[in-house]
Amino acid sequence: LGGDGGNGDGGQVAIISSDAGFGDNAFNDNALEGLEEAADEFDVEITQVEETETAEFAARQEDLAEDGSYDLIVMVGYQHYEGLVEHSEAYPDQYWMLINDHVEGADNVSGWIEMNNEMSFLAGVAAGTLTHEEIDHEGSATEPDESVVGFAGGEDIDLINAFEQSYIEGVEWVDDSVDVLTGYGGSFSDSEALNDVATSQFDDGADIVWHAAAAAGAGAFAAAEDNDRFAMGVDSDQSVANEQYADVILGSAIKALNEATYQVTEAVVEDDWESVSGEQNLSIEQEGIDYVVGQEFEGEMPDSLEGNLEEAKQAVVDGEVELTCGPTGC
Amino acid sequence: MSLATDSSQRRLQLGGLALIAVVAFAAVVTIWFDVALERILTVGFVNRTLMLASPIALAAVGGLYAEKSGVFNIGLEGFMIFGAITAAATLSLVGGTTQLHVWLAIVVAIGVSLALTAGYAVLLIRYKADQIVAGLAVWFMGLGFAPFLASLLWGTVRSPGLASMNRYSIPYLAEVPVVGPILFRQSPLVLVTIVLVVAAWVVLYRTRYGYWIQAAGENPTALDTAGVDVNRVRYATVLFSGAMAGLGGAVLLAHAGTFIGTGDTMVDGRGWIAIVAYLFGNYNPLGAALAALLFGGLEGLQVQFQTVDIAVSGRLMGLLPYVGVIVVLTIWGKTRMPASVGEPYESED
Amino acid sequence: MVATDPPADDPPAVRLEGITKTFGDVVANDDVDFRLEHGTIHALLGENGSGKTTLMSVLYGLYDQDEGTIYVDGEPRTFESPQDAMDAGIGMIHQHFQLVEPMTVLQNVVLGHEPTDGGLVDERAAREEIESICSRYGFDVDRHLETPVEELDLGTRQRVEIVKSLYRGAEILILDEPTAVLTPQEVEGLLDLLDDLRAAGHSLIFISHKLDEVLAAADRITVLRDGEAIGTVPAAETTEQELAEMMVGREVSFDRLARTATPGEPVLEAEELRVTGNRGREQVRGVDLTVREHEILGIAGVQGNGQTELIEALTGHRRVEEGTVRFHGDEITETGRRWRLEAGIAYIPEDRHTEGLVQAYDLVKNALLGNQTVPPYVADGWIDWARVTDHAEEIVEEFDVQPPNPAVDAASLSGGNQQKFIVGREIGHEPDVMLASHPTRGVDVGSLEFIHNRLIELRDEGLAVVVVSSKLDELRALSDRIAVMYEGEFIDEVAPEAVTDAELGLLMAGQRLEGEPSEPEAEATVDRQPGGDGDR
Amino acid sequence: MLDATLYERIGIAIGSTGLALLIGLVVVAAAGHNPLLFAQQLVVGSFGSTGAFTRTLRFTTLFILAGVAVAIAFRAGVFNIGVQGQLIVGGIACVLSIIWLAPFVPAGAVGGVGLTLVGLLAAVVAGGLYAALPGVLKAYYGANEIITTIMLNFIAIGIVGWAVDGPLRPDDARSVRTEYLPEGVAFPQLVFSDPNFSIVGLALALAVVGVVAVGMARTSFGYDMVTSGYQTSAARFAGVDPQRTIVATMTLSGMVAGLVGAVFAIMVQGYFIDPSGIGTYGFDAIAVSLLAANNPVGVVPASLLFGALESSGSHVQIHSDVPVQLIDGIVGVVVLFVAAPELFRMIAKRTGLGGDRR
Ligand SMILES: Nc1ncnc2c1ncn2[C@@H]1O[C@H](COP(=O)(O)OP(=O)(O)OP(=O)(O)O)[C@@H](O)[C@H]1O
Ligand SMILES: Nc1ncnc2c1ncn2[C@@H]1O[C@H](COP(=O)(O)OP(=O)(O)OP(=O)(O)O)[C@@H](O)[C@H]1O
Ligand SMILES: [Mg+2]
Ligand SMILES: [Mg+2]
Repeated sequence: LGGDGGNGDGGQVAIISSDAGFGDNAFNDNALEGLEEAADEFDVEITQVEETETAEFAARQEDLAEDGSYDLIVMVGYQHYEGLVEHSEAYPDQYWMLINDHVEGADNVSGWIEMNNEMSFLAGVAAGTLTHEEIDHEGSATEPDESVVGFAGGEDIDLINAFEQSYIEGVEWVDDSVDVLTGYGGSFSDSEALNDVATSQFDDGADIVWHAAAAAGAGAFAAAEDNDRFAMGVDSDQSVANEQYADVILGSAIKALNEATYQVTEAVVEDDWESVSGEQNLSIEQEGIDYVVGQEFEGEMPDSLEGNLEEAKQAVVDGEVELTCGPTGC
Repeated sequence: MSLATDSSQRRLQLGGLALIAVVAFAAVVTIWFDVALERILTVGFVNRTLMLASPIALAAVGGLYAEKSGVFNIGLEGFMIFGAITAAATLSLVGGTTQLHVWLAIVVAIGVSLALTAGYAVLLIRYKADQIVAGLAVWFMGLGFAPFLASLLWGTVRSPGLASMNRYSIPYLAEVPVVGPILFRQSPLVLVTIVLVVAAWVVLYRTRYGYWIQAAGENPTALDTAGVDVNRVRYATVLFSGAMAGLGGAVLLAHAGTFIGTGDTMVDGRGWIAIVAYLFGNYNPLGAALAALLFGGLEGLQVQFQTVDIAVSGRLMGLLPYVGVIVVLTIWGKTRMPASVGEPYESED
Repeated sequence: MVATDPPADDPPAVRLEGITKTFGDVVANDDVDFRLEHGTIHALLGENGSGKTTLMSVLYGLYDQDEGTIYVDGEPRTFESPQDAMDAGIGMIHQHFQLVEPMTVLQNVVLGHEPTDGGLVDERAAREEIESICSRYGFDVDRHLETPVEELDLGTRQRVEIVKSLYRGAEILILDEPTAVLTPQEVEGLLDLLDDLRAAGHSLIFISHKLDEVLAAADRITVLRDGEAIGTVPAAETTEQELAEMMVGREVSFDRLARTATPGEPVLEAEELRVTGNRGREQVRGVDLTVREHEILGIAGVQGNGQTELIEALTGHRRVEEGTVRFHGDEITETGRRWRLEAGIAYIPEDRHTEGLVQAYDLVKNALLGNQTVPPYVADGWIDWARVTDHAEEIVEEFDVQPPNPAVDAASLSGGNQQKFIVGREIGHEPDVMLASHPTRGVDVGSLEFIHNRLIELRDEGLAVVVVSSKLDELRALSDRIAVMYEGEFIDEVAPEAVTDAELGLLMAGQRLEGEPSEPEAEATVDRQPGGDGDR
Repeated sequence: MLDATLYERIGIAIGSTGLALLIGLVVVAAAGHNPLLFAQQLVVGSFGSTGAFTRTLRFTTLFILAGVAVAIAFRAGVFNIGVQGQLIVGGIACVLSIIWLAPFVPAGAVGGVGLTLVGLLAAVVAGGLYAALPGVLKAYYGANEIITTIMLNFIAIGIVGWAVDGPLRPDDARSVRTEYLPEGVAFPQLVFSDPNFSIVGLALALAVVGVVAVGMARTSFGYDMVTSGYQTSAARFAGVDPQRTIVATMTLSGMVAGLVGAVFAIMVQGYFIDPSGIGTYGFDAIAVSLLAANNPVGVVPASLLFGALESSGSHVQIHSDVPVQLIDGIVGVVVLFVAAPELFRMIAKRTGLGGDRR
């Protein structure tokens, strides 16, 4: 699908999705959002290439590079790494942006490592804090006396296992007596399955469930609504994208992917590649990772949340907290 | 009157036994891992099992009607996908948010499924299309056209959040322990499923139409010489199967509230499980529903295990239902298919 | 032609006038006139393919006639479907029963005409109705109302069919070869039943190949030949010989070819053979059998008494549970079909449509069937199609297969030609033993004589031949010895000249001939029905 | 679907493809896009440049092999819907055997060729075994192979996916994958220079077509198999053991399916990934085989068509606003029409095309 954003006078940018595809309300959409902002701003034309077969990633990179008309090719997801190692060398004049990894020694690649572990850690801190608090909103409520939270993952893979572990570490950083229930729906697309996982956790006493399941995450929100509890979003402020569930989305752990894609596009347009070349980090330290309060909960959050989050971020930056898992696996 | 033949009776009992076996399995595991049984067999677990089983049971009942009458509708999975996307598209297009809109979407999904099945039925019955190949084609089409339509509507293969079906709650009754939340605080669609399953049983074994359906699948000539139009019976059952599968997909959507079209789509193999469910249920609607419950229970159980931290790899645990299907088919493989399944019927003149 | 205009005051129950029905080039009925008087039994006779079933199917609304008119009670009628015929009071019991096996007797009887009460089938009303019909004619069917049809023996199934027609209000009943699958005792019961029905005012049309039955039961007999009605005669004024000649259109000789050699060494032997049928029931219960060179052994028996299983055990298609099979003195019990095929055990299968031929293959490809490992057609796994084609041409020529073109699909051949091709191919194996199951079933006289002669030639060339047939005349014409099979056992062996058809019939029904010591076999009582179609 | 003459089959194949494409174009127009432009992009995207052409050939190669795998089974009357699972099992077996053996084999061209052959062999064996399982279950336990093979697809994806993400994933792997195949394990680039396609792969596929076609038509084993497919009872009469034939057929079909996995791993990927990210060649192959009336030779043109459709997908995405999923939908319609030859006979009769037919 071409033609979003500007008319292309400012250049052309292509983006290849991760295997979850666009429309995940998370990872891919988040990256796309920054591009679209940049497109408006700089008159750039965007070409979206959705590729859900990881086996075809390398071929798509080549198709686009071969085409030659793109000033920048953005790739969502570390599964693009293998192909890019080859193609960054084969097409030295092509600018590439890789989200989730970087390619050693390739100047034409802007590799963005998002600290998913830090993001998950913050989600854990928020959940660990709020399960003790009394929150009551449009029929949903926490049970401050019981301290149980949940984690609902999509596929049970290494990447998401790292989310889980870091989340648990965040919860325990607040209070290691909090119980963390975990489960996987087995799919990034089957929201019913994730709904079950979350519901089961709510049944078992969880106040808040945080999901890391891309599109299927909607199931966790629906479960929160049905069970009069709460959920938290991932990657971007999901209370905006999932407006109908805004009343149960306490907040979201976010990574500023949109800012990253914006920034790289800007650099390309302004001929300032050096500023984004090589390894880049989306981390707490660089303010690329954060936690935002859900739309409907602004001003309703207890002060402890803000306090704990600030403290936790500082601890991460200072190296006081050492997470077991890296950004894409343990 | 035999409510079904002996073997079917036995099958029902087996289904019941299997359910009991699941519960027993849960009990053993909980003792092994030292988890309180009530943390696993919760009211919520029962509820979720019912919710998981509903779309499967609906499609299974539809599929068994078609097969009983001699037409193997292997396209259930595809029709479920069409049902889900239609319901989602309807909700999105009317921009509805109320429960009434959800019901409307379900009705539209049934209607569209009926229309699609009508074409399919003509191909199968009038043009004697190969039933297996055509059924697979429906699946392929579902996997292609549903995400395509989603892309046209929403720019991506995933719908935005849509209205979903809420549970009804009957005051006071819902407070009754155990039974209350299961019966009186429940998705109305679960109730619809139960009603349809029972109705399907009654129609199949207690009404003349049921007799005709059975005869059409076993000995169409006998039915023809009894003065009943075999192909009309078959058209009816195939249409019914499409409508039920479409309804199953719509129910899935109505519970989920979002259409997701990546990979195998949100239907994710439920239509296939539905076929196995009615085979396991020996073409008896009650048996099929029990089997659906069994699959729902297995899946629910696996989730419960995760929640209480009895975890093997989730990805491997997720394969249990598939392995279960193979085991079931191997043990009860020689399900007695209606004798004339797959054979187009042409009356002599 | 006997048909004359009906007297205006007493129209016949049915009158067919100038019925013509063609299938493509085949003229199945050619300007046939026919009348059935009220309260009579009228038999239709004719060779295979003479158009009997077609004529009745026209009457029953299954086929549209090309030309001609049907009158019922003097009124001209057009039947679009069997429903119309039923509405006019006509019922038909087909050659192949039209019953839904897993459904109960009650459900089968009411199918299509279910009494309902509040949308549900009113079983009570149905049961009462059926019981009243049964008591009126003395049927025993109401004892089985809740039994699935598949659990009934063939005789009972047939009575279910009749009750079904009566339940639908049939005044006129058509029975297409109702006695073909019955034991002689069952036949007798049926004929009594037909008498009762006639007495109750029903009019019946009764198709059979068995002249004695026809003479015993019918008031009038119409003979069809090549689709034409040859004539109608009162049963009281004719003889078997006359009927046979009307059917065939020439004199019929029952002469046997003279044999040229006496039996030699045993070729195929079985000892204490026990074999299980498809549904797990023991169908062959300790059979001893020996066939020698220069000998034809006939096996008689009512369908379902284990003949099929016995032959399949000998050919290697079915596992032997107990006992031994020997070929030229060597034990071959454990060998499979392929081994025996190559060793020289040829087999003409019972069912030419599903077993003997691949319907979608042309005759060349069909000529390879069974020869897949046999040189020179196949060497080291490679097929020599040129040789196979030659072989096919030889068979077609030598056995006068019509059309004489090996490139046509098997499906397009008539039954008799299919059978000739199969016989030719199996003989082409140059076997030592020929096992032939119903080798002339549904075959017209010309082909029948041809096949009989070939089998006798084979015997004279030195082969050991086993023929299974339900046609007694065929067995008597071919066999040197006839073994009678009943309930999985050979209950007797007789010389074809030494018994009458009636005696053979008794044997087939499990009764021993007088003067013979009867084996103390408690379970083999007479009134027990034979085990249905054998693969229960 | 089996009872049609050769010319009729070809007519039906062309008719259903044409009609399906037409329907696709109507859908494109109905969705407010230019159908002619779309059609042009389909062509340009598959044959418009060397890159597009080799991409088309890459898909064609995989479809030919997978299509033959399906055709073998379907011809013998066994519905192997499990080619996808079998190719995954074959692929992983290929990669693992090569990686495990690599340390014991001298580096260089000879070692590479040897390892490649070992990998192909391992894939054939593994694919065959994985297909034999549903064959046995069908033959001896009566388990419907359509269902069991579909279930085994899910199981293969699940288990191999788990293994590739876990025990088989090397420590330094940044994404979910196995180790790389060693240098030298590849098909040589003789004609095109495309890292994902080699003419050797295509030649291998065509060789398999030749072997299978000849085997079916000229050997007694092929005759037994095909005869079982047409009429089991007749095959049984002729001394064929139907149960053993089912198992043999499934095994053979799975062996070819395994080869798809090996070619994919060696020619295209160079390692193995989470199988949920591998194209659905096994399913598309069903359509390919059906379009070819399950004739191994016919699989070649059918694969070219499907390869072209698949290949044009990326071009369509880049250069058109039409959602690319439409192509999958069109494939479904092709299959639907292929299933109903009667429909085309009727059309032929109505329109007076096609002359007189039986
Ligand atoms: N449906 C059909 N299509 C084509 N030809 C048919 C059909 N039915 C019957 N025939 C042909 O019509 C002729 C008469 O067949 P019919 O079945 O009436 O004979 P029949 O006298 O009942 O023989 P049988 O004694 O074998 O039952 C035969 O030549 C047969 O081949
Ligand atoms: N439904 C049909 N359509 C076309 N041709 C038919 C049909 N039924 C029978 N025929 C043709 O009629 C001829 C004889 O058919 P019929 O069924 O009477 O065979 P038959 O000689 O009685 O053998 P059998 O007893 O084995 O059925 C054959 O040429 C057959 O191809
Ligand atoms: Mg007849
Ligand atoms: Mg006949």
